[in-house]
Amino acid sequence: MILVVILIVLMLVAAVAAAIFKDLLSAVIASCIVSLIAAILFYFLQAPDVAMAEASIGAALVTAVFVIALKKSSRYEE
Amino acid sequence: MVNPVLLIAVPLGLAFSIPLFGFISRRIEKYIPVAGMLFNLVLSIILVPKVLQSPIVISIGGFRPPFCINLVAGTVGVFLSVVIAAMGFLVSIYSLSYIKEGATEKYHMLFLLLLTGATGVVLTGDIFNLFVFYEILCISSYALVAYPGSREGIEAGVKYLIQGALGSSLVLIAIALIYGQFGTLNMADIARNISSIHSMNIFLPFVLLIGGLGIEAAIFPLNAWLPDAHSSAPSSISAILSGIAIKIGVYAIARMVFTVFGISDTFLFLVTLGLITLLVGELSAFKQQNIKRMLAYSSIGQIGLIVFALGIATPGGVAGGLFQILSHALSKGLLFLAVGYMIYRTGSMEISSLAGMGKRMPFTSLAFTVGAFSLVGLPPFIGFSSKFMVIKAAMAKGSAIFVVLAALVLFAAIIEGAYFFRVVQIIYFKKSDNALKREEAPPTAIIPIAILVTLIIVIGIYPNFLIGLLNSAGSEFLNRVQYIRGVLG
Amino acid sequence: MRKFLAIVLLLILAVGIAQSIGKIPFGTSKTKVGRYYIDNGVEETGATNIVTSVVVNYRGFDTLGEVTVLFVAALGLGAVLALKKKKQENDELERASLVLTSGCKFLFPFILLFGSYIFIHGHLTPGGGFQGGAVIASAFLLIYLGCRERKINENGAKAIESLSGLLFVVIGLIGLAVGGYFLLNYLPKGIPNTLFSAGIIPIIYIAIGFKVGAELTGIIDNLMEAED
Amino acid sequence: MTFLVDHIYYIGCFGLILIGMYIILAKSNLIKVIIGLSILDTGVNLLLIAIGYINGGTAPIFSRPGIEANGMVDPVPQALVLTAIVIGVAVLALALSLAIRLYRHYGTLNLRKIKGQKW
Repeated sequence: MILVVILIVLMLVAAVAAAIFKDLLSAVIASCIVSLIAAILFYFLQAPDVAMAEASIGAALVTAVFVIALKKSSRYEE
Repeated sequence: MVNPVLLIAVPLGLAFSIPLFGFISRRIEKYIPVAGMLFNLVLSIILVPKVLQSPIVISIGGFRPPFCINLVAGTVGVFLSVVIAAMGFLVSIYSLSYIKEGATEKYHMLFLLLLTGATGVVLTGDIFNLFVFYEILCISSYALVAYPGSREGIEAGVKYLIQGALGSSLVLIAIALIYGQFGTLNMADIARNISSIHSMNIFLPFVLLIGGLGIEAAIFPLNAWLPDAHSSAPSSISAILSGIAIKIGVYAIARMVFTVFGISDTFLFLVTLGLITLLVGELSAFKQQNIKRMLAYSSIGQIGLIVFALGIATPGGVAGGLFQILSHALSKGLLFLAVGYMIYRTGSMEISSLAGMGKRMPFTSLAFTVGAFSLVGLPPFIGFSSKFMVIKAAMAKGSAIFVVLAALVLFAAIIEGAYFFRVVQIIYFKKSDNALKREEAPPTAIIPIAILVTLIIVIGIYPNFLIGLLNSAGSEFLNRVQYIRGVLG
Repeated sequence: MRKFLAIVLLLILAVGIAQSIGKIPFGTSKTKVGRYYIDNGVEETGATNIVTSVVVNYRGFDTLGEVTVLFVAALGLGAVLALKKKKQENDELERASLVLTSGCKFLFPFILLFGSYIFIHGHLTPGGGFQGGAVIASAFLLIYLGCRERKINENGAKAIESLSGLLFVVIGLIGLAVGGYFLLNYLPKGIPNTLFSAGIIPIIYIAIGFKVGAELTGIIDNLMEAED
Repeated sequence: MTFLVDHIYYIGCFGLILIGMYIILAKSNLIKVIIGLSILDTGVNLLLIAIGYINGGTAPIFSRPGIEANGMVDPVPQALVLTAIVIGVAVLALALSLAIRLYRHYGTLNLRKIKGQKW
């Protein structure tokens, strides 16, 4: 239970960080952390299928797509 | 046995197979949407007499309804799918020669999938399935708005996408809350159990659903994306977006209000909202100098009128709303299709640049005039019959407030008349500096435009053969008990 | 001003949500449809993973729609980015180091194998077409990052996408022809917990796996090739 | 305090939903807004799964014979979330492609600086 509380707090911190960072690459990494922690929570909530989907799609592929898009545009928020 | 699921499955299969046809010959690709929509049109017209007797309920996968997704092909659903297929068929013919630039095979696939998504929304009986088809509709419209790749197109696409995605997230939250309280996603099952739940607990999901779906329907405070999106899309897509897509949002809201939630307190709210949307849309349209933006704002106004008619919530009012959906789809579709080639010839969207069009493109100008008069509500066109039906239903309500509201609707029609007559006057009577050479639109554009003109006039003169269908649809839409019994037995 | 308005709006929403979520207790059973699936799912569909039987069979129509959504997005992305593809300028690209290149080449078949394992066993163990397809797409992503001169065959990807989508629809239509219901599970259910069981579920999940894999790869390909 | 611990999952997903919406409404950079959409999606997915959870439940998979069916968590939200995740990815990919094109046209992703973008 303590682990879950810590994970959720971490997840919210990462989400706030994604909102604050001016460097968009850092913000993308923060949102990737949100997805990863969400995947772990899905596993705790007895949803292994969803955990796999979130880890492979939500965390890995989405982050890759974001990074490619950042490379094609600008990295810093103005 | 004609099965309504074919209305969704066959166009989907055709859309998936367009690249395969492309390997054989690149020239067949663009005829696939025409074939798909023709199939849908024929099939849904065949279904009309059957559903007039009793609604067809189809379960998918062979399980009993609450445990599987079911389609409910009632009069309303089949009527709307006829409208979708007819408009889709005509516009896909128009697209054959209109769309030349960019990745055309992708355009044709997206076009077919957009209409399939719309058909799915009107036929489904499951709330999450509705969400999925709704997403197909929305995502393909985002892509098609951005399809020309111009600055305005991309900008409008971004705006539309962000607001639409926010709206679908709201819908998904509402679905989660509904599932948490009812343990089921079937609309009939939810409707059966909704009275057992305290109304405070369904208030938030209700608001979220109306808000989320209202973004796509462009109801008043949520319509910021529409003028940009509808004016910067290719004209064929504007015709579909104005003619079909926004009405699907209105249908979804009406389905939620009438069938799933059945809250009669919200009807007056809907009427007010519709009227505000109507006035805001028409007044904004009055100020526009850009012809496509003017048409887009006028769509907002017409959506308001449809919401107003549905909010009257008598069989007559709902029938009038459905008639207005048909009438607006035909008229606004015609206007966008006609304007498409006018803009193509002049290269400008300013209303003033249309001067002299009456001599340069006589047939297209005539068609534009017919569409404009029908939209304003002049006899003998279809717009007159539908507006007349809505106002009659509002009067039949009997209370003084509805008389005032009906007067406001007439006032909006006068504004509408003012700005449309201005355009018609410029087309025919303003002198143009350019050489007046006749440059009529190509036959693939003339044919759908001519069919639309014929439909507008014929239905306008003989509305009676539709009235029976519309009245049956109107009373079916309001009858929750029959819907629940039809699905769950 | 804008931020202030946003916060006020969100506070109202938060209060509303807190009100209504209080009525949905956490951790208690409130399902009725789900209960039915757990009790009868194995018997009716032959899949031991109930989530799979819900995704592919009970709510298979949703899944058809969902595959279409991804298809639409891939198409739209292709159409938006279509105008000019980057020319062949592979020579200018900095070559990745030998270790990275050979490492990627070495890992690539194993990741593909893992991905296909996931979607072939979707009806028995956690995982399925979406997860397996995503894993396959990540294998191609690896190839893009590691061996930049390699390009996927676009026509091949398109053909796989179309054929697998078509297979899904056709399986459904056969069900309609055979038993009168779209997506009816008309193949023998077999013995639960064996690979060849659950009727049409594994076939559909394999089709979804190929389709999702091809589509996600196409999305990455289109984004990488787009002009800067 | 026990209330908070009992509802910790709900708190987590509403936190995500609200943060995501705040980013969408208040931030001006398009990529930031898309990140907000992704966080919002994650929050909604977590909400659905949390609603389907049963205390002490097991995953709805009969991986070996003789598993107790009574304690299984609800499979329906899991199926819905699988769908929702894929839809989320589809929207994100399309949004990012539009962002790339927007940047090429305007040289900026700041929505307030782009003429016509009145939000």
